[in-house]
Amino acid sequence: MTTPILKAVNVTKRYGKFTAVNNITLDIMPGIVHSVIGPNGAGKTTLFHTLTGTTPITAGSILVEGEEVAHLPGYKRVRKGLARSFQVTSLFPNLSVRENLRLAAQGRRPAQALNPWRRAESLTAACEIADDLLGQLNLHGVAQRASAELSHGQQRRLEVGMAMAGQPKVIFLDEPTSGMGIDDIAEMKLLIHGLRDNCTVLLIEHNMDIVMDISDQITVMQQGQILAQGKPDDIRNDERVRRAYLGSMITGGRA
Amino acid sequence: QSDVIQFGCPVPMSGPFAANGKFADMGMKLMLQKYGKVLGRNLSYTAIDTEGKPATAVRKMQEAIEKGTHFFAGGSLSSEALAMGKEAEKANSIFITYAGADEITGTECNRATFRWSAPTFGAIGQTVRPLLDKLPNAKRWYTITPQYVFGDGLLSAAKAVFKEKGIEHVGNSYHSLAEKEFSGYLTNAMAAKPDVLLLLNFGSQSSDTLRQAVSFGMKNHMTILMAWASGLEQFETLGADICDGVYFGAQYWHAIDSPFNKEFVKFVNSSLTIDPNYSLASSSICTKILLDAIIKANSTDPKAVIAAMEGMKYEGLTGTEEIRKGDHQVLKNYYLLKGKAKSKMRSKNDYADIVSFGKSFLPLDKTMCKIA
Amino acid sequence: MNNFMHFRYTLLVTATVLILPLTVSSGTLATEVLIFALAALGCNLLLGYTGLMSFGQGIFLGVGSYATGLSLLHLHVPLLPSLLIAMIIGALAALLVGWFSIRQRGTYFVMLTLAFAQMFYFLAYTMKDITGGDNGLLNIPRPNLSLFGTTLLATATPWQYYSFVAIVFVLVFWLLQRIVDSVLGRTLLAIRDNETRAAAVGYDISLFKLAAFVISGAVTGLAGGLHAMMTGLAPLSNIEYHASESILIMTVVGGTGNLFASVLGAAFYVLIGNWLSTLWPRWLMLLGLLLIAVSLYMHKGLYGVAQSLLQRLKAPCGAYPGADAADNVNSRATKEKHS
Amino acid sequence: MILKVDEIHSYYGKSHILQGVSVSVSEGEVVTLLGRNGAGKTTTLKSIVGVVRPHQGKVVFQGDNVVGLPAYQIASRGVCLVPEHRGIFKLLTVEENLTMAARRDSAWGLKDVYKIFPRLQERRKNGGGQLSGGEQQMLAIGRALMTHPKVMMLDEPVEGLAPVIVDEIVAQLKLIKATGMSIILVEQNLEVCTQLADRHYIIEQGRVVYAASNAEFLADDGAKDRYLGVNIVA
Amino acid sequence: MNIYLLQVANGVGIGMLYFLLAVGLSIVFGLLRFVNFSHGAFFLLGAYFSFQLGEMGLNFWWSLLVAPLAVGAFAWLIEKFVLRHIYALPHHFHILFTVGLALVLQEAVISYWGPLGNNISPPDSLQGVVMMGNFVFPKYRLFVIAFTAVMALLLWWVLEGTRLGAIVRAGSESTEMVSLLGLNINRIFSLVFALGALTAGLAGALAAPIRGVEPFMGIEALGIAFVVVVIGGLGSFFGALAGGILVGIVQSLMSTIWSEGAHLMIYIAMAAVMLLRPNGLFGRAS
Ligand SMILES: Nc1ncnc2c1ncn2[C@@H]1O[C@H](COP(=O)(O)OP(=O)(O)OP(=O)(O)O)[C@@H](O)[C@H]1O
Ligand SMILES: Nc1ncnc2c1ncn2[C@@H]1O[C@H](COP(=O)(O)OP(=O)(O)OP(=O)(O)O)[C@@H](O)[C@H]1O
Ligand SMILES: [Mg+2]
Ligand SMILES: [Mg+2]
Repeated sequence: MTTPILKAVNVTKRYGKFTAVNNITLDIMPGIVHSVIGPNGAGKTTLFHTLTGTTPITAGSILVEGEEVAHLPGYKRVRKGLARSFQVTSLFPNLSVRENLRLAAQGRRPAQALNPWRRAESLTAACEIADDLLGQLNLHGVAQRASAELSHGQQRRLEVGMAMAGQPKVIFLDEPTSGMGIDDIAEMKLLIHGLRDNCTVLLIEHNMDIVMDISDQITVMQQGQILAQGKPDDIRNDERVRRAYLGSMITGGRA
Repeated sequence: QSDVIQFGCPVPMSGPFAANGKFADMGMKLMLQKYGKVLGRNLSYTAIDTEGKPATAVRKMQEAIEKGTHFFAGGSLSSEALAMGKEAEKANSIFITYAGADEITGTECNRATFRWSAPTFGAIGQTVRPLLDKLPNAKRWYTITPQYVFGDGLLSAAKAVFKEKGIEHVGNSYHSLAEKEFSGYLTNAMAAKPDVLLLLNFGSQSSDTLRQAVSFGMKNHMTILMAWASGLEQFETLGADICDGVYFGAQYWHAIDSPFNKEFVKFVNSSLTIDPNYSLASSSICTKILLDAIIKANSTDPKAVIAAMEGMKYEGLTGTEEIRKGDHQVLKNYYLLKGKAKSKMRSKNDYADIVSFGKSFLPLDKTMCKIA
Repeated sequence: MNNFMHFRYTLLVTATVLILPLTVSSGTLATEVLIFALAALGCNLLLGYTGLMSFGQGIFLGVGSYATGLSLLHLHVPLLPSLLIAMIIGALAALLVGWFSIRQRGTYFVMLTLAFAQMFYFLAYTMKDITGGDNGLLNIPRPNLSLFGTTLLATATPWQYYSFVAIVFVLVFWLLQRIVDSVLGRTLLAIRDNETRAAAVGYDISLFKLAAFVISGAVTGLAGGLHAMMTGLAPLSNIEYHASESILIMTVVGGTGNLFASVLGAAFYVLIGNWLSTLWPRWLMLLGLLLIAVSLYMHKGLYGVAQSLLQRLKAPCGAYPGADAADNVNSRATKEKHS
Repeated sequence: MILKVDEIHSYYGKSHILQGVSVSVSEGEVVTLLGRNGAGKTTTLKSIVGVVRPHQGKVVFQGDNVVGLPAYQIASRGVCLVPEHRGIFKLLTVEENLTMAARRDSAWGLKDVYKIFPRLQERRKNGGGQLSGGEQQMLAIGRALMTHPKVMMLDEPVEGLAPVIVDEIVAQLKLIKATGMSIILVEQNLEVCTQLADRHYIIEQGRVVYAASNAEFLADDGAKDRYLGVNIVA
Repeated sequence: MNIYLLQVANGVGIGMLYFLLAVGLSIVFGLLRFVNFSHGAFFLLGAYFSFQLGEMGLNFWWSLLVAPLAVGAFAWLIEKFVLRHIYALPHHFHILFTVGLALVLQEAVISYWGPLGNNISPPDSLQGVVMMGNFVFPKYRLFVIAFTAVMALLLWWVLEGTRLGAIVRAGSESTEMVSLLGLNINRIFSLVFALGALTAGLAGALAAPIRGVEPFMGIEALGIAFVVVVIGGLGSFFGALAGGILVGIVQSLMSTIWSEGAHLMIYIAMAAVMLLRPNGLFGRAS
């Protein structure tokens, strides 16, 4: 058995008195798609926030390839190989799509970005990644448009692209398909599935079609805690999960 | 050489000291009108808005000098006056001012700079001393002082007098030049139970202090002396009720009984239908000094005019005034006024009576002025 | 062609610096324009490129003046070192102020810089042994630019001094333009747009903001130093709230997000102010009306106006090509971003 | 016909987004707008309520052309939009969120809303910001009801919600529909749409390219495939 | 009474006026999300209007009513016809506009009333002082404390207890959403802007008998108001109250403890609050 690439041990996050994430312990194995599902407000996004360093953790420890990162600020965890997308689209609205991706790619080597002399175009590595992603995300046509001018669906795709641009070891995707069209969802599903060739995927999704199809492992959260964990089939048949979360599953059609 | 002699009136026309600039401008204009032509040449002037900022003052003065102006009278704030004095010396021009700072004719004095107003030493000497003579039982004094060089000048002069006369200085409150709320300092002063409250601030700050002191009923328990009042402007701002019974030190008062002042007041009354206030009068007299000196030197070469000014004696607003050669300080009277009740005022601007006046100046060797 | 695109603003600035003496009759006034343009450049780097509205630029102008003043008065250093000291002190002050303020965003940031401006003012006011208090530092000399005893450039007359300042100005402008076109500049733009995302893709936003602050402080400190030499004094009014306010107004009036805009803004503000003040003692009212007019009708500042005029002129022969990333920002930046 | 959108053209800056959209809604009818991302569904809703102002065309509501009126006037006539991001006021309590929207003449009072959404009553003193996504959606719908709309427009009401919550909201929307409310629904989730709607429009690149009744649409796999890219045929 | 207690009491007196001065700035910020640099000018106008009304023979009480209303009405017009057009612009345009407006108003005051200050007497019934042991306090200042306390209660009720208040708070989060609910947000904007100006005008009219009137009182008032709202938290009613009183007390106490640093201390207190509680004492996260 391989060792987990990411280990969360007793991770807790409190907002004031309210505990959003309560003592969660989680092992993420490399090279798989690991989904996190659960009702609204279960603390999924908050768990992502603490793992990626977007908000500081209250207690617990986080190990990336055995190295403690719990108290590193978010930008330093990027260098350890973590990257994320946001549930609520968060782009550089006034910059072009290509520039958005280039900046995201450059984030792995931020020291270069402090150079007050070199021009951005001369940093070919980042530019190549950006161009590559434009193709993969089918955003070539709008590469020079400011990202604020894209439609919601295009913005969602770019949002995922921003995480991919960091060429992470572990990529965190927070509801990447929310607001996407049905055809785009299918594409996104393929894209996410493909990602695991290069990295580990942590996925929050409410679309069970995707979750059940491409996940290797599923964690179900409820009220800040882990309710169940297992392979898609186990989860689908777990009575507690059905009651707490899946219901009659109008979303995503047949599960 | 052009056929006009150009004068500059660098004063704050905008910003918190705008009142000053407005009247100073009128004062210079009036005096130039009065003289008409000098040495057969026309007189013209430019009002220069210093905005109360030394840097702006200097910059605009440089600009005026580039355009051929060499005679400047103005600078009502210490900081701008000091700065402009330096610039005048550098650029071979003359600057005469009526600002407060002692350094102008003290440590920072120079060949090109003159000052009409009496320094802090004189202001204290001609207010605190006569008041002590009048009130021999006033043994406890409290001071309120703006914390900068000018305020410190007044304060140390006052302390010297206290020491000499065996007065108990029961406390001092320093405040910044931005202060507007004085009730805290006044509470402090009241707690010290002084016989005399000596205000060493000036302008709107001294008005605010006095107004608030009166509202705290302090006039009933002690004598209030404002050592450096700005004269008529201040009385108009405060109104007779507040000033009634309060002592004021002043450089100028329109009711001064001197030949030239009488003539001057009449002239101002007829041409502007107002009584001259301090800003107007001092700007006028400074302009007059420059004009007289130009006539005396029979030249507009600044060096010659400076030479003519040094030691010049003339009939001025406060009687016979003299420009001391060693520090370019005008030796003139300083006045102690006492505000009177509205019912006793004989005319609109008859706010106060002159209680006493006189000249006191540091001897030359104590001014620390070294004019090269 | 590519080279021209990179240098076009620097060329424009060089032209401006050469034309200014023809339109302004006073060397001092022309020098003041350039000095405040420098300060506005520093402010623009923060406002237009990093999204930080600093109400404390007067601090750096002030400490720059004091630094140059003190080094010339007491250390008797030559011209360039004294300016270098102003830059260093300006940068250090910016480091300090920035260190505390950049944790805040939006209006709180504005307020905090304002508080610092007031604090530095009162500090300068209180420490009169060093700063001269309300009187300021007087008698600051203006050395010639010389090397090993030979004078390269005299600075005695206003126009001589203007030439010196003009050279420095073009040089600094070119450097700053280079900076905003660089990777660093682009990253700052990204931070201005969305801090959370910038942090999430790996940038230490505090570090970048601090870098912008320090550059801005150095440039503004340099302006302060030049100003002290111009007037021969380092007054308290340079560090006052009003100095900060004026610098900010110049920047906004010129237009944010393009460096040349700041040159326009400063020239406009200084020259118009100077001219209006000779017309009417209540000239500040006209200035106020002008500010209102700019905020109502010139949303891209003077630069935007100039640009659209230019475009109208040369519309037939092809539009202006390389629009800067920052040019189109003003119209869309939302107010949420600032609050 | 309570609302008739007639050939409207709308722009964001210079980009021509709606290129002649026509849609109509009858009294008590539920109509959906379908289409891929960026087709212009949200823009259509915004154009109806006046947040985006159509340059051409008419929006006739109860016989009056409302194009050009400010948004608040159109809204106060009875067209209420529940936007994509719900627009809950985080600083207000649940109850304040509801009461601030109340109209004096509204048929929907606080009680009626609490009856449909009992969860909101449990949370009435909570701040709007403390609600979970599903509760926020309920609150947004409830608040819209308080304004007593004649046409309610819902923009992706179940986006990002857990399946159980989707069930709940769909059930409640059915209740609301039963009261005779006209609804325009924008939704990516076909299942939800077909359960609720009477008619469907499909928008593509700013034009209506397909319109059909619910039954027709359910049967027409070709249309779904063509316009929505649901690979049902394959 | 102990001198420090005296100063604290005096500080509360100053602080209540500061509260009234600052609360409008805070409310306007809360809804409109920009810092109104012309707030000080409204304070100035309030003072001068009440001075003018007094000159015209109106008694103090009427001036106290009419002057703030006139300022409010003026601000309402400004908002309705001019300010409204720049809400959508970035932050710095709001500052530019309000700085411009403040300049225009201040210079207009100088043009009309002259650059020199003037005095206003408190009404006869409030002349004189009250003695409490060795604590002397002007009757008029006592009245100001009581009056502002009543005003504070009234304002608090309007903002927290009424539907209008709820709408105002809602508008401070999202104006578009408020109009989507059929409420005319523009009217609310005008109203709140006018209310903010009205409170500033009231503060001016109340302060005039203490401070006199003087064309530059606006700038100074603005500086104080900034400090108060930053300490208390932008947009917070209680913040303005706490901030006002705190600043008043600091200022008063410092005049006994270290008088030359009184002003510096206010700003140091402000910086300290911002570092320890970045959003002010009562502010919410931005
Ligand atoms: N900044 C915050 N302050 C206080 N409470 C918060 C904050 N952020 C989130 N919460 C609360 O934490 C809980 C978990 O939120 P989180 O966003 O993690 O849920 P989620 O599982 O991602 O839900 P969804 O599926 O709706 O996105 C919620 O009840 C939310 O209200
Ligand atoms: N604020 C804006 N500025 C410029 N263009 C915009 C803006 N908002 C939307 N657009 C453009 O308008 C088009 C239609 O957008 P709209 O939001 O109406 O799509 P939609 O059908 O609701 O899509 P989605 O399902 O992604 O929400 C898109 O191409 C988008 O790029
Ligand atoms: Mg979430
Ligand atoms: Mg949409």
